[in-house]
Amino acid sequence: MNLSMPLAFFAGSICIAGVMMLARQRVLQVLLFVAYFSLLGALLVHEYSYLDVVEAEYLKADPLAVLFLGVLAIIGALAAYYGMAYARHRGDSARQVATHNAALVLFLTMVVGVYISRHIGLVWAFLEASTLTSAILIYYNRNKHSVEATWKYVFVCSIGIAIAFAGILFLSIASEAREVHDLSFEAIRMTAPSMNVGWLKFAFLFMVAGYSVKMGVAPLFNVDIDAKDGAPSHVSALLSSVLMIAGFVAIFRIYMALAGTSILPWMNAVMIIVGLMSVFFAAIYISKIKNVKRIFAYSSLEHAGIVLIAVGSGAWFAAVLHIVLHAFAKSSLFFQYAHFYRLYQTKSVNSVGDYIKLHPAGAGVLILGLLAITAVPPMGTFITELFMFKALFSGPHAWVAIPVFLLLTVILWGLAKNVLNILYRPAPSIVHAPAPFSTMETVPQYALLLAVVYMGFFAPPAFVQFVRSAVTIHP
Amino acid sequence: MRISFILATMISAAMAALSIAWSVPVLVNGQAASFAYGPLVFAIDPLTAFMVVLINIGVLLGMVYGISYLRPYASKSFMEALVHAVAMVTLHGSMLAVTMMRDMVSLLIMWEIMSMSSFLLVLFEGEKARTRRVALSYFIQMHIGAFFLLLATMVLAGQTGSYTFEAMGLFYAQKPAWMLFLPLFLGFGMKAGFLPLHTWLPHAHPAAPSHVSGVMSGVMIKLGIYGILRTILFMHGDQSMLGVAILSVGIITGLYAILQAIVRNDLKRLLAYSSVENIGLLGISIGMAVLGTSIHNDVIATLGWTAVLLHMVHHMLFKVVLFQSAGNIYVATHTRNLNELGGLMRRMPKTITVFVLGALAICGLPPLNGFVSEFLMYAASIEGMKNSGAYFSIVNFFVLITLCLIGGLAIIAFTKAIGVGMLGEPRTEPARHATERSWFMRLPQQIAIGIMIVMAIVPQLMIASISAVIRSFSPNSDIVLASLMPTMTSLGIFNASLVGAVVVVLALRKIATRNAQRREGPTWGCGFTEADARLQYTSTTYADSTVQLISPVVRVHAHMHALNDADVFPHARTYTTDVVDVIEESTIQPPIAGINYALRRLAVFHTGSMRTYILYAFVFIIAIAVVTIMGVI
Amino acid sequence: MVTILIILFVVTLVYVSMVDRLATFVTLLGIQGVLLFGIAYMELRDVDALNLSFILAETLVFKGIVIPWFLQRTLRRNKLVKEAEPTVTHFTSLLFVTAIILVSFLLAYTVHEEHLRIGYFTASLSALFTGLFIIMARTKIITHVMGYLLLENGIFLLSLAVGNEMPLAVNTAILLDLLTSVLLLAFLVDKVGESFQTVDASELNELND
Amino acid sequence: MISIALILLSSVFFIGIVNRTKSIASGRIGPGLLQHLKDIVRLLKKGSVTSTSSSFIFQLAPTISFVTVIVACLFLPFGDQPSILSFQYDVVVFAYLLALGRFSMILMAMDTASPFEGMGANREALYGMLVEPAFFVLAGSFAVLTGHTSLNEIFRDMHLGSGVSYLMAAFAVYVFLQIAMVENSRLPVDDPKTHLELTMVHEVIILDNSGFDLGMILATTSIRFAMFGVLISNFALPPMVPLWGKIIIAIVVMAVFAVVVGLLESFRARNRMKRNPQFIFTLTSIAILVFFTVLILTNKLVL
Repeated sequence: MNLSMPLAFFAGSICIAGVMMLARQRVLQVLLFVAYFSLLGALLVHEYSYLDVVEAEYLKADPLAVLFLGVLAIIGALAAYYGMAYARHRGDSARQVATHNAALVLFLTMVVGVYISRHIGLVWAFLEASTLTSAILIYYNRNKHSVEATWKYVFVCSIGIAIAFAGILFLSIASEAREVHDLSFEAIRMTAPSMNVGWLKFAFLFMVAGYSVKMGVAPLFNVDIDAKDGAPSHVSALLSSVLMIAGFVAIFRIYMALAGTSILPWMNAVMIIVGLMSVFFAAIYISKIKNVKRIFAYSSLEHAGIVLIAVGSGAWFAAVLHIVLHAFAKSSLFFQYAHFYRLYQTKSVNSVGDYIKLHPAGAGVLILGLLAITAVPPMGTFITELFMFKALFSGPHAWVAIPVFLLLTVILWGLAKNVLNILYRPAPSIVHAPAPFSTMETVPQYALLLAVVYMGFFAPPAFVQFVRSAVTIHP
Repeated sequence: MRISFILATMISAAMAALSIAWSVPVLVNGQAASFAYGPLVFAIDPLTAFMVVLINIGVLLGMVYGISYLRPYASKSFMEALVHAVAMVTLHGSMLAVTMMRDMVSLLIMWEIMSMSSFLLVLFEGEKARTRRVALSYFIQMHIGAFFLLLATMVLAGQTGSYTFEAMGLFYAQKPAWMLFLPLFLGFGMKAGFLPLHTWLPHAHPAAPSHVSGVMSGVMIKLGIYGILRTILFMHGDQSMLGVAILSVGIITGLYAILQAIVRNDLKRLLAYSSVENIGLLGISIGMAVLGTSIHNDVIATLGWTAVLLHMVHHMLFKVVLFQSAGNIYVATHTRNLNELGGLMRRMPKTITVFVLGALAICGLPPLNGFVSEFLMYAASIEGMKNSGAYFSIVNFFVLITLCLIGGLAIIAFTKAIGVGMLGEPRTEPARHATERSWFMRLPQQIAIGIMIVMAIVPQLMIASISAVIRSFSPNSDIVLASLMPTMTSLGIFNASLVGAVVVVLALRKIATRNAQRREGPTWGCGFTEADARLQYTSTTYADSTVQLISPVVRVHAHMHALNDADVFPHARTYTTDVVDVIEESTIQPPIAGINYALRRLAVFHTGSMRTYILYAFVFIIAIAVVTIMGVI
Repeated sequence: MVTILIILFVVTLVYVSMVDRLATFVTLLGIQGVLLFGIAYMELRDVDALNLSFILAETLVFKGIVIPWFLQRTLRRNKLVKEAEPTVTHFTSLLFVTAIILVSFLLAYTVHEEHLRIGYFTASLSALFTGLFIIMARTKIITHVMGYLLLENGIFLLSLAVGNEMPLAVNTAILLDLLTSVLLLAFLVDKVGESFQTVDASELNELND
Repeated sequence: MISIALILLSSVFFIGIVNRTKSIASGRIGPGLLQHLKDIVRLLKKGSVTSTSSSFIFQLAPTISFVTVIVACLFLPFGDQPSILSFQYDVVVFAYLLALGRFSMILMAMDTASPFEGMGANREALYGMLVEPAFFVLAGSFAVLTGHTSLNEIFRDMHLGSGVSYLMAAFAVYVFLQIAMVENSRLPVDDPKTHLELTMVHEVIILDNSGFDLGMILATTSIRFAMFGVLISNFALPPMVPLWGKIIIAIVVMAVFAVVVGLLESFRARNRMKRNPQFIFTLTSIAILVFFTVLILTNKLVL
């Protein structure tokens, strides 16, 4: 058909975003969103049918990219829907909404770029672009918090991404020494085994440190927490799903590219250290803080850490599946948080309660969501964490399982404590009269959580096969 | 509210009917059956079939009771009711599934679902801060228990490359058994409530609504025992040291828990500790059975396994009875504190009679079914003393002493519960105004009592019906059972005739006193004429003499202001006591306090200053570079 | 000639550590942009016109003119004159930057690779770490932006040192990103100034745990 | 069959002999041998007063207690003469019957809402708990010694032969004697003649009982005493002696037992309440000695 489909997608997206800025009527915005997601769907279908075909020289969709594209399409569409609902409830100005919607479209497009790029520099460029577009999303509320969050986020992201670029340059030093000028992942994979190990390690280290800010893991996790706190909840959902996946893709692709070299054990150790640190930071804060959104954000930190531990212990399949499941679960929770805030007008756990009486359907989402992010069966996250532990036990870092487990327990405690308080504690009198929520508004959340169950426990073999092929190295 | 629960009960009943219909043939023929659903394989062997029957009876009794118990909770929201009903069915289903799984991973999944659904059930009265705290700590402890199981799974898979139970046999053949058994025991024992892993139990049971605590205590903790049994099923060779280890844990658990039960004033907590005590008894029996199997003494082994299996059913029945009766008392008086009860026998005689019968049974006294299983335990230990070398003789000697100490202490605990809480005069207004509950709220207990009586009168039939299970543990059990049957028959007849004798003597008494004058009057105050209900022995004082004997194990803190010389005209004073679980205080609380402290102290990373954030990346790179250069990673 | 430019570049780094007035800092950044242009031009003389013009745009136009101008504007709009209360004294900063340069040199010397010139490597690492140091040592958020630009300059130099060319498309994307990010950051500086009535980063810590 | 007859017979005289011994030892004439029986008969005919606080438990408990003792007696053999009821492991049943009786009496006491009776009930429960191990250790020891587990077979096959076995028997008899004292609330644990409710154990439990029930309780006590007498006399029955000889031996042993009890009660002070638990548990320690002796006798433990 047309091998320039991705390019058409990028062009189309930018056009749509542009039109969005100009045509501010609500109906038009909706229509444009429909157009955009149709385009995205078309891209998805296209990439699925042209798996592993290089397009426009630098783009290629492997199963990993297609899988993540699917996740992005689902969560992106829901975020768009909730974004519109959010704006309607707040009565935001048409200009503000239009800017936001355009930024959303651009953001998603940039993340698509991250997924399907096969060149290390292009991944970098798309990631930075996603930072910039997400800044507009985070800035949406235009209040003190969102300004601070946006500023910190953009700045630290820029620094991080600069550090990662240094890593890319180290890699190119190493490849230059082997007279290789191509920095596509395939080329790196082919030549990396003969490269200087020291440079490779440096490159990987810098890239992990730099991209950590995008994936939201240690060491640069802090600003992600702030961003998820300052942003509207549907944006937070995007940040802890598609953007986290984007960061993961950036790290994972380079990891896979270097997996054939002798530094694999070292990389695994680094991954596990990063993961462990992330889980550790999440653990110490989750039990302490009272801000619901930040609690969810720290839980994202934890799961990102788990994903990296899974990568480091060799459970790549589990890592990929886990990040997808987490994306669904966490976006569901963040979407639900919008209701929470509408009901209580506060983020703090301390001044809320009785959620199960005030908003029963939402309470169900909260309960199931809690199960999902604490990896309790029947949630699929249980399976992926099980795989992680299994890989960890059979690997050289078996002892890590103990601290990881202890920290997960602390996190479980912190999360469950807060969620239980929200659900059951008698509501203080300041709580506003229960806002009318239609059950329909919680259906997407339930659907996402059902997906977590389904993909973990009842996934059809074809799907499993597809995900598995996403983490096998193609020659 | 109740509609969803009634619906849940119907679903559970259907589930029960299906699973029992499937299990009974297995129990009769001893032939295993199985079917696969996707990656899950549901299989029923005699042990599973036995558990299926036990679970179904316990859960259904609990749910029927729940229908009427939930009546006062009409104000609960739809979602709460739904969560409760769904959790109940899920608990039922997952418990059934746990017994049907044939590999560790599936078991672990079902196990977690079971923990999760019971957690939601405990949360029923989540508007109480205490309930939330307790439910949470329960959930956490179950999580830790699951980790041990996970550890065991990994150990198993690491050695044999397979997750199936059959691989356990392989493992035991290759490696020392404890390497696999220890994590398994810790995991399953956490659910069962072996010391020192019991700490969730005395909190979770009182916090849960009574129909749930009956199911949790009567049925769910048996799943822990089931896990241990399932593990042992694949053991072979000389595991006598393991047997002694289990037995010792059982002894410590039983003694400690019953001592704790004695000092508790909360009725349901007392019952919870008594559950732990019974788990201890089961542990002792398992230990003896393993010991018997190891030294190829079929008599001890058979007696031990029979005792384990029967006692599991027995304890399920009387614990359901006791918890539900306690629930009735709670509904009638809104308190579980024994010191606030009293005089209930005259006010709600049917409920309390049932409670007394349950207490008789749980103390292992004739003529009820508890006696049958305790009888078998004694028999096993006497056989153990009789038929083996000095070492095992002495071990079994300890068992014997423990059994009768536990028996005696249980009598203290339950006479306290009944005597203080239900007999005598009411101590508070709510107790004074307590009224009998409806027949529907008493029905499940009465059914259970009925089953208990049958089990007490025809124990030989009960043993015959589980002979397939016993055989799977001890292949030569048939011969032993054949010689045991006459004894059990006699025991049943004895039980029946004991009741008969009491009836006869009562009749004689009636005839003899038909002409005698009978009057009613106040209790004799020994010359003191102002006696009132507050002068009665309280729960605290009743336990005091025992506490004084064993003070280091059971610690009671008293809070009072002593009189001093300046108090010429002393004003009103209070004296309160509270009891601490020494093990909980010394093993669970310090680490938690430590973790909390550490978490508070460590929470210094999110400073709000962006500069430090960037520093982290810098430090990270340097640190990794340093450890790389040093060759650490 | 290149060596001279590089040494000059390092000198600007040292000078940066001592400056008080923000305007001077911005000027220094502009000078660095020009120096980088010089270095790049010397280095890549033989590449094609397209690439050359690209480099020209990136260094001379972008780093040398647009950004300094934009920053100056931000300074004016927020009435920023000097770093009022540096958390680290200028003397210490100087010490640090000197140390950074020395360490970078040592590092470059140790990891010596035949096609990687020590001078480039030293200068780029120095700029990189100086940028990081400035960010960590100074409190004004506008200074942070400048530190970031220093860091970017270092990385640009590093990419020159490597000599490995990114494809043009990628390069363009990178350039666009950088430009937008600086614009965005400057825009945010304005917004922070509006919201917080200060552009002192130490005030910007409401989001903490 | 013979044992139950003996028990019933001796229970008539037992308390009488004890009381007579005590009165002689203290230089009094004392009541007649059958005074106790007369008391019981008179009580059985009398009317009763029940507490308004009490429930049917109060009415039921004396009967249960009585029945348990009677049924327990049915398990006792007489030398090689089998008992009426017997099956394997019936030693357990024997002990648990007594426990059931105790259980019902404790509940009865608690049912009256009297502060004193609660105290007595508590002591009864505690002492019962402490004395049980001693009994079980002895029973277990004999099971090991004879290889049998029913009382019938144990006493049929228990043959004393060597010096060690006599020592063991002596210990056992001593322990049984003391168990009997505890179970029947005699000195030094309890003093049936005390007049202060605060120091009573058994007597305080039955404070509120009257009429038929009280008579039945007294009868129960006597029968239980006699039952222990038969149990102890079983140790002294050589297998080769003919049945009538055995009966005579048993009667003599029981008479001696009663006299010993009387003498003990006359010349012994009652324990302080706090010492009682310690005292009772000493019995278990002695019983453990018996157990070890048995291990040596059966060559399980070679010294």
